[in-house]
Amino acid sequence: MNKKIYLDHAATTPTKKVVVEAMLPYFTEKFGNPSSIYEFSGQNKEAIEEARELVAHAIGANEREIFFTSGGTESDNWAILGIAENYKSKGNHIITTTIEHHAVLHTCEYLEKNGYEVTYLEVDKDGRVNPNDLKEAIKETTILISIMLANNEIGTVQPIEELGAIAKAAGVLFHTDAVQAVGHIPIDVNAMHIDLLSISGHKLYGPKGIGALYVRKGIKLRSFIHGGGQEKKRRGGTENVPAIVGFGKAIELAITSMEAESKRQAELRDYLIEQVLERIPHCRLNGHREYRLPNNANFSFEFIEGESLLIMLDMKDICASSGSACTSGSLDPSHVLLGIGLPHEIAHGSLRISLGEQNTKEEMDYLIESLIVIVARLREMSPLYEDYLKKQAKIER
Amino acid sequence: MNKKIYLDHAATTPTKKVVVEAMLPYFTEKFGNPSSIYEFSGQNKEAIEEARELVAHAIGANEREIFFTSGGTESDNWAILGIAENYKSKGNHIITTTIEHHAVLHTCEYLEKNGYEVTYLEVDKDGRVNPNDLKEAIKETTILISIMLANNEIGTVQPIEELGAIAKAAGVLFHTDAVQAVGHIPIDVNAMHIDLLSISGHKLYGPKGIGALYVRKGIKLRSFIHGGGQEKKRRGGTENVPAIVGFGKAIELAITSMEAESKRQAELRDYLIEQVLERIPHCRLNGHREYRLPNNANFSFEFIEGESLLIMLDMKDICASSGSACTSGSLDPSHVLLGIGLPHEIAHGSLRISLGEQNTKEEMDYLIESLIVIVARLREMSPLYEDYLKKQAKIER
Amino acid sequence: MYTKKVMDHFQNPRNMGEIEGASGVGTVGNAKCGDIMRIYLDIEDEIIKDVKFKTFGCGAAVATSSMATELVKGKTVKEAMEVTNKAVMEALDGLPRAKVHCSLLAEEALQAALWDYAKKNGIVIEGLVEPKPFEEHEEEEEEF
Ligand SMILES: Cc1ncc(COP(=O)(O)O)c(C=O)c1O
Ligand SMILES: Cc1ncc(COP(=O)(O)O)c(C=O)c1O
Ligand code: FES
Ligand code: FES
Repeated sequence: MNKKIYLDHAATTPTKKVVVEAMLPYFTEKFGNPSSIYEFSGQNKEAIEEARELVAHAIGANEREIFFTSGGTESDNWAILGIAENYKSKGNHIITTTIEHHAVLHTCEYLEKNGYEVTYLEVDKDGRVNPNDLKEAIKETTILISIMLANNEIGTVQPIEELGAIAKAAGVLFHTDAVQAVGHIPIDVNAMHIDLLSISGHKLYGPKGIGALYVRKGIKLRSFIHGGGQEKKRRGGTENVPAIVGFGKAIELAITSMEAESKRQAELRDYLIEQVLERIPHCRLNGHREYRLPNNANFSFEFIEGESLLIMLDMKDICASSGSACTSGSLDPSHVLLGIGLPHEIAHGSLRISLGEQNTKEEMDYLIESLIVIVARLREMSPLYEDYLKKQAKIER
Repeated sequence: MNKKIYLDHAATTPTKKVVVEAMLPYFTEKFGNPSSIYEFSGQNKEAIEEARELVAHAIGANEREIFFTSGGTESDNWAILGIAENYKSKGNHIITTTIEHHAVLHTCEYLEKNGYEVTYLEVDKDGRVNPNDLKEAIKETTILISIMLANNEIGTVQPIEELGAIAKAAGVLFHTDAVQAVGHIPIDVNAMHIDLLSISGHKLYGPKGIGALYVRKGIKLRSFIHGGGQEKKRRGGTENVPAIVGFGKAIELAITSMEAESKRQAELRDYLIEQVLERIPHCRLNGHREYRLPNNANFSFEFIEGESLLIMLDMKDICASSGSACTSGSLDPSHVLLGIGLPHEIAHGSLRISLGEQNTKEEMDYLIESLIVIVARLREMSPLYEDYLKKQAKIER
Repeated sequence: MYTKKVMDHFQNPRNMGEIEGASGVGTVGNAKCGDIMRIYLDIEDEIIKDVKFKTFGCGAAVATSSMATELVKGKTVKEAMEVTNKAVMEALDGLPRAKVHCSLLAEEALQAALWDYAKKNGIVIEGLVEPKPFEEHEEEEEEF
């Protein structure tokens, strides 16, 4: 194999060729500022509105409920900080979970420093929120619940409809970070009782630096980025026309192929999971076996460390990711893996494989064979494995 | 003429072909997330750092002082909201001007609603801040001064070095919105005593949706968009690699050609101003005659209204802009034109011409001839002009 | 991210393994932050005849342990005392800033092995201080 095997689609996806082609005219020819009055720019305004419809359609929303942002992170920040401020007179309590993306967690931590109270719901060993926990956490002062639709590390999908219904019954606004879910699993903001929803372009074969926030009609939400009158005065800044057009195109394609593609990827995923669990000892699958993104597999290999594993895979031209502390540059391994109760040293040896449209069964086989060799090699080098073997030997004696 | 004559470069510029070409590989091939560990993404990290150096170089900063954002608007928001919060214990007073971009003004208004006090310095009839006014406005509680380097409507360039020196002497942080200035006039953050500076990519032939904030070393500035550890943990969100690369390339080209290009454009501008003032009666130039951007000309034509003027120009394939209330969708004409003391009815009949690298002398001639005809035509239709003529006739009788 | 030398030592670690009945063994680190390093020394007449290592950690941790063993092999105990993390990093043409702590581990593991050797033989090595006791892997698990 001398071609890269990219298995890190949860980190980012390539922008599809057709998407780039759709964007290109808006850089050099139809480059006008959509706020301008001349006809030359009018077409850009239309292009934006077309993209808005495509985004709305993907989640069962109305296009007037879609606001473009610079990405998933901005969408999360806007939703949480905006609601926190707009509904301050109602209360200062926010509920989220321990396994959210940092875009949500760090925003909540910022709010905690500014007079808000945040409850971080724990999840079960598979990464799911217990709806009863949510019910019990809601107080008089609760103004917002923010629970991600699907987790970016372990792929666990939440019982979002049930959680949304609880929020609705309690009269509390419900935000969901759907960055990893859109284009992979069906979403309907009405059926799921979602009031605010974050999307990102580059996770669904669109460009980076573009995203959207869905805001249910009637919800007060202050501007997060103040400026010109763009996005119905809710988000200042010259519209990123090429990226918006590309985002629209990408989400349209993702929705069109979703059913077939997620089935295909889920089959590859299941094959991978089965083979790895069967052929590599001292290994576990993280995340829910069933309620999981079709393209996600996350393993922990005991006695080995994630960064080393990634580098060895990289040497075999395989791109993947890990929740190891050594990768993150912080001392603690992934908060998600700790959140599902893994001990530190097991969380260290984690590997996330996230599949994409180009991946094949052959690549899975190559990955599996490579993993078997690499894991064995790293265990040979591991003092932890040595200790384990010695202990085993003692027990057997 | 059947080609568009684009004279609205202050609104946005086309992305240069070479810039798009520099970006392209980062969409489809080198698409990796720069935070990933595999070597495939390492090149993207390098590409970002190269672009950062180019941006730093353009304003005499160190690359470690440059943070990428989603555009000029975000940079302005971040600088002002961030400093306001970080230096709250020092005071709650901010000084700016009446003619700032809405990205600054609306951010200041937001702060006013949240316990801050903002002084809006008036400008003289040419749009310049009087340094003495700044000196007098500084109080014990002043924590930030934000004055734009060059105005987007009337092109007036501020005595920024002098203003910066005053801020420095008073120990107050100094932010400048340099979105319209970078790549057009020389900037040196040290010589000009600038602590924070906003830049936008799409105003200098780079892509939309990308910008930067310069933050002088040592200045505390909280994250504005909370998330992953990107941009030294100061700006969350997956890096917009193609846009960053394009921004770097564009700013490099802009700086390289700045001296020659600004001379060339200033000549065209001067020719245009001279011809228009000479050949069209009841017309004035807005902004300072000398301290002005090389590519900006802003006229007011008495008795006519800006939107009508723009539409007529559009019919002649000329793209320009106006500070008319009819264009802005609000009832008041441009705050900048009112800020330099124009009466409403004069501000209404304003026209902004902002030149670019592709514009030629022939285009200026075509514009001048078109303007003569259109202005005359609109005046024919104007009851204000009729009144004026009648009044004149009375006086002459 | 890593230099060529680091990658070389990661891909082809020198002296990886264990020594049965070693003169000195040192294990340092803590499973909680992910770094565990063990160095085995075989010392005869104050000369390090053989050295082996095992490491649970990142690329930098593996490479620094490999390099550290190379730097001390065949050297006297006194010379081995001069193999600091700085020396190891220099020999690897540098490490990313976030990975400097991994090289400290190599220095500590080596000194822990030397301490073990000194203790077993009732000798004193000038400049050597007692390493922090290593928290056993099992205890970590119980704690959880
Ligand atoms: C002076 C000034 N500041 C800020 C901005 C906002 O920049 P952006 O459109 O990149 O958000 C603009 C342009 O719209 C501008 O002219
Ligand atoms: C669940 C989740 N939320 C938010 C984000 C942030 O999205 P973006 O990189 O577009 O800012 C990501 C990806 O990084 C994600 O996986
Ligand atoms: S006259 Fe119609 S908007 Fe001004
Ligand atoms: S061993 Fe964890 S960062 Fe090096």
